[in-house]
Amino acid sequence: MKTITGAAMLRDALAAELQADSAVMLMGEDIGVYGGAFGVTRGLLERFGPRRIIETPISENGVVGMAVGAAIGGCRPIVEIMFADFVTLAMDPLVNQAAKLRYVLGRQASCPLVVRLVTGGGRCYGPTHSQGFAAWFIHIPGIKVVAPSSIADHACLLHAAVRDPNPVVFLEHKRLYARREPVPSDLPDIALGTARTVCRGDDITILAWSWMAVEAAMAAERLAARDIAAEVIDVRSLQPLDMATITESVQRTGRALIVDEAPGNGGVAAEIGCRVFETSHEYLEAPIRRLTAPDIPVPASPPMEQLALPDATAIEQAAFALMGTLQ
Amino acid sequence: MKTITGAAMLRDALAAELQADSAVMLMGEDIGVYGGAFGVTRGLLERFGPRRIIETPISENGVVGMAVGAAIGGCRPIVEIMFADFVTLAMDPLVNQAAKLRYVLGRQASCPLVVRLVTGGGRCYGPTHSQGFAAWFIHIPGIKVVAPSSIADHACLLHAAVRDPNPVVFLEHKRLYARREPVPSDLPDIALGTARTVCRGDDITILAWSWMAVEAAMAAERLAARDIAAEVIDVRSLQPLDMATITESVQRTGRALIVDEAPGNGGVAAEIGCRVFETSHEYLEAPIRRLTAPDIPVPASPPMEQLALPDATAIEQAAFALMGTLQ
Amino acid sequence: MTKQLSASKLRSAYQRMLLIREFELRVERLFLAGKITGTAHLCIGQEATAVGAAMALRKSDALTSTHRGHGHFLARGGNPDRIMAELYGKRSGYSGGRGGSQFMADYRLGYLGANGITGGSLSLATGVALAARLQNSSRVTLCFFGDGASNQGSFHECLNMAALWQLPVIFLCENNGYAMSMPVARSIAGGSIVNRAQAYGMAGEETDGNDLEMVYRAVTDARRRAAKGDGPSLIECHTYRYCGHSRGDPCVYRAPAETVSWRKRDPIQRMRRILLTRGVMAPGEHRLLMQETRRRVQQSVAYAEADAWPKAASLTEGVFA
Amino acid sequence: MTKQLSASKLRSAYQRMLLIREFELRVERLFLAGKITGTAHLCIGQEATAVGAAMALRKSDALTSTHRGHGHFLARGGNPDRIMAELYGKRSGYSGGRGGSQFMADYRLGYLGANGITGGSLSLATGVALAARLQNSSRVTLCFFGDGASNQGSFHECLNMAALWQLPVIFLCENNGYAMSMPVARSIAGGSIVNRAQAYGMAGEETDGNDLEMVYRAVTDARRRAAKGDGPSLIECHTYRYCGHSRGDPCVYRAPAETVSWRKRDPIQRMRRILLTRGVMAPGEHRLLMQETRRRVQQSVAYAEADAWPKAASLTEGVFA
Ligand SMILES: Cc1ncc(C[n+]2csc(CCOP(=O)(O)OP(=O)(O)O)c2C)c(N)n1
Ligand SMILES: Cc1ncc(C[n+]2csc(CCOP(=O)(O)OP(=O)(O)O)c2C)c(N)n1
Ligand SMILES: [Mg+2]
Ligand SMILES: [Mg+2]
Repeated sequence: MKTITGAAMLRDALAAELQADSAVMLMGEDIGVYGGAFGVTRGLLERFGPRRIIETPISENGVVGMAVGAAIGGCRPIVEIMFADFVTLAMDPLVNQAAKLRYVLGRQASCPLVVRLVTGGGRCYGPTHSQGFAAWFIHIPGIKVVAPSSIADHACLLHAAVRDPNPVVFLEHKRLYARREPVPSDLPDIALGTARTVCRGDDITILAWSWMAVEAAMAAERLAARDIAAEVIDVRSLQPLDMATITESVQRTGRALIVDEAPGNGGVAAEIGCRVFETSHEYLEAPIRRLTAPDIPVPASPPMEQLALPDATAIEQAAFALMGTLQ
Repeated sequence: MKTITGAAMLRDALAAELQADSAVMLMGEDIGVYGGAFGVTRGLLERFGPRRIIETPISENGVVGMAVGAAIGGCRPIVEIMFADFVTLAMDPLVNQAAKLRYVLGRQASCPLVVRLVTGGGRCYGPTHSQGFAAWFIHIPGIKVVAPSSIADHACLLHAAVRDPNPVVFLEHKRLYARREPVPSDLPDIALGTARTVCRGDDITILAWSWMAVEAAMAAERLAARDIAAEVIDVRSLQPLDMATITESVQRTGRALIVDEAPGNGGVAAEIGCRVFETSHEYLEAPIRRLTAPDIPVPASPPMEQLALPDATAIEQAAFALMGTLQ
Repeated sequence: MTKQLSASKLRSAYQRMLLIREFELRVERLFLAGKITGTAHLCIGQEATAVGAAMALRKSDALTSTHRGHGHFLARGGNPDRIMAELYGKRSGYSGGRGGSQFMADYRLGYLGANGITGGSLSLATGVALAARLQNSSRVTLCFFGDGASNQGSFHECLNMAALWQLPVIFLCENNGYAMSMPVARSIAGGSIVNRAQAYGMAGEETDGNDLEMVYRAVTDARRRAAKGDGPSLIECHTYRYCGHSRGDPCVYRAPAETVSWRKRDPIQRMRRILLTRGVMAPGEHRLLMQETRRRVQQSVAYAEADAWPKAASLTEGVFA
Repeated sequence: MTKQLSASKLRSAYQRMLLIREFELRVERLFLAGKITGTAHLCIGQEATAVGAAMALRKSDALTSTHRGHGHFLARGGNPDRIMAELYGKRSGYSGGRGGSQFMADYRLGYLGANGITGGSLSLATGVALAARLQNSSRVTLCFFGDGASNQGSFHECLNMAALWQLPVIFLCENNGYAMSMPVARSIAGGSIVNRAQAYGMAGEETDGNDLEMVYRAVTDARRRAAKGDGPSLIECHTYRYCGHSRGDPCVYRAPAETVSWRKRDPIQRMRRILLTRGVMAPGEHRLLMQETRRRVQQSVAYAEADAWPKAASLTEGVFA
């Protein structure tokens, strides 16, 4: 077991993929000598050279489109979008090209593409540097969406995403880059579409992903101290969803709290909430609760940003309320 | 009462707004002498001149960004996006600029902008000319989203949208352009955020919008013939949602069927489903049912497209099933 | 300089052009007859560009097309039966009926597909060229696009990156004077598309898109540069579509006289004259070729008519690989 | 040609430049001290461009800025107290703390705002110019953007439309040699940004961005053209940022010697020499101006420190107008 940060874990995983398959290539802004805005690609240019570590001008639409083309041409491109907010410039190649290729063109076509989006708040970067858009991508058939929370999963899910023959949107949370966790030296192969049970409990199911799963785990500890056994499920694969794991848990606990850092309206939590209800309504002992950011842009001001984003305390409170035990 | 098509109704409404306020201007591709790909703007260039009817090159991102700028500069731009699918190229100015201005910059800023998106299937235009993306926009705080189904509402909602000081995404369904309905000569002022009850009934609530509300109304007639009194609500304003009307109806009928032409995953139906459940779960006599397109791109082939999109028959069947009366 | 096309090549080019013309005319009628639904953009009048460019490419090369793609596909050797079946939405269509006119491809031919998004294939083509670079492949990629598409931001982004990285890609603009109803004079500031090559330090060439040999030569030269590692080229081919932009276009935005004057520069008639002058084709032969072509097109219609609809059960299959 | 700047104008330009420099240096320290969080991009070294351009505009004109916007805002007369408060995330900040460094504006000043999206303000500025046209207003809009931003597709789209419609807009590129770590030589094919003006038939001018008078003249000329209806201009100003791209940039991508050599072309020192040579400023006066400037900056810090946080209850207010 080594202890490693999210950024370093991703770097190792990228290096391993570059090493394993000469078709793998990286594209993005400042991913060369600068090492990426968050240091994820540091050292990769030196190691793999400028043909495979392709530093691009600031041309998100063209770059993602080229990555789709490179995937059609037989490569396995991995694109870094410095802040997920900028993927707004590259929706066309993802939605109208990458996502459709297989369904329309059939077996001749595949699009093994990973788009890494730096998501989330908590760094006071303000309204145009803190978004995620996971909800947009799950709505587009043909795109997979993953969002790791554990440091080990930064590698496991990246491996799975790179080897997947489909376009995968890979959501990395800024707050996880610097987080350190012990990680076993040989990581399991995991399939996209499986959730991870963070801790077990029979009283309530807390569904979360990305940084919110970290907050949920903290909340579960505090809840345990108050005699509430929360089961935390790190959903981690938002498309496809592991409904089997989610359903089993919710039907056992009878209570579901879904936590999402994004604004609630039209968010991923709504989809999960509906599905849980559809599969398990007879088992529910309390209404499903969504805990999300309010429907506002993420403010830059430190106390306001903190107020806007769900955290362990808010999760703990929401879980408490769901248990019928008002504080 | 005159009988008029959706396209002509929109044209009249646009003309009225251009007439009423010299700050109103139109931007879009082929909206001049061609009259727009669907004929909506026919005759407006001749009437209002090229300064206000601005035909643009094929530059969706720049055009929508310029419209945001023009709104900042004191105009009330209305942009036509020939097919909603192309708004993928213009997400940045909508999401990172227009949607944020008011919240961040406060009262000094407002962005009275209408973006008209031609949405939906049913015309065999294939995977990149049949989408809608309503779900994306409701997820972005600061954007309003409307989707008329009645011909009268094509005018009423357009008037409300143009006069609204916020960015409004206005979803027009291709199938409604040629539809004719009688329309009263003086149209009511309606506020964005109000639903429209299409027909009353106490057995089941069918929630739909845009073309699906037309299909739902047909289904309701057939259901009536089978002694089921369906209440059809044309949601029409997807953001803000008129939860008062929806809740009153669902709590009265105890059953809710939500119909959306878009793929179900992460769709608007999920948000409405969750909200209905959150507000009314104790009143529900059956689970909420979402009836949507499957999670696939819209195929071009006529029989396949028809199979993919919900219609009156599918709605009727789903409502029947929800009533516990299996066919 | 590129050498002259051989007699047999000229002949087969002519046949391809005839095939495209007849195919498109037939599609037009099938639309009017309600046999084909949805949309289709015909390339009647632009056959020389498609065929001239396609002939200059090697088998291992790739090309991307536009919404106006039937001609490009046929020029590259696409099977008329399967193209027609796709327009019908039938099972044996290139996309099994899922894509329609604007979304079909044959990767084995290196034909990477039409594109419903104006300008959408600019970045795809550039990316394919990037992949070729990474793979040390000698593949050159040609990207067809229209004058209208040149106004998309990705035109700038891709030309810039292609030039920076000296990618083996050929940007071939079919300037047919209009983007739907928008004339070039009102949509292209400065009036010229090829001029934009300069801004990127890229080779630029302007040519008569209705002259097959000139197109062939321009693309052959560009191909040679690309293959040698001398980077991308922008070629502007001046041409014209006689037909409307798509079904139901009343063409109110252009004077009938304009179309008439372009008819005088018809690429097919021009080729016929060349073939006759050079003795590549005997005077009576044209009629035979024409009959053969019409038979081929008729066969594709029969094929499409007889073909089955896609299986209902397949509707949700194959979204993911 | 534009006439020389008056003594008083030169003097106030110098003061503005000093204010920007001292403000930015202070922000840098406040970041290191943890007083300011989030991000900020400083314009140390680029003061002449901001001030020279702003001085050439009229009160009724508008300007849009970039992620590196403090200098532009101060040059246009933004209140240092409220800018600093915004960086602190405090209630009296220009955006009430909601926007931070990259998202603040003062519409009454015609300062339409910084922009967190590289290139994001290109289309906004062009749209403001379009509005001015519609309103028969004489307002000219100036759009600051960086060399990196010129690679965004919207650069192409907006220059094209601005040129087509002869809009009253000035595209002013602050070419500081880098976009974050990306040098111009590796990001701009053809090497020149101003060259791209030609492609659109647009007036283009290149100038020393560290020479206030040259910037002033170039923008004044462009402003005159725009106001007269002679259309947009592209101005490329060569300049340099001494500081890193943003907080925590180790500047590994450039040689220290490069920074040193640019220090010799420091815009502020250059102005000081001019003021002294022309007798606009007495030899000892600089010290006084500097003290005054530092006091002003210190006051802004005190203001921001003393300011309250935004009200918690206001969190969800004002999403819609
Ligand atoms: C992004 C996008 N915008 C608009 C359209 C609608 N559209 C289809 S073809 C076309 C005109 C294209 O003009 P050009 O590139 O010159 O090609 P041509 O039709 O002349 O062959 C337009 C506006 C589209 N398909 N995609
Ligand atoms: C769309 C987008 N892509 C990337 C970024 C991240 N980013 C911020 S500033 C910057 C460099 C901009 O370079 P340039 O335009 O030259 O301006 P400079 O920083 O040199 O002033 C980058 C890549 C961004 N903010 N927006
Ligand atoms: Mg054209
Ligand atoms: Mg720069």
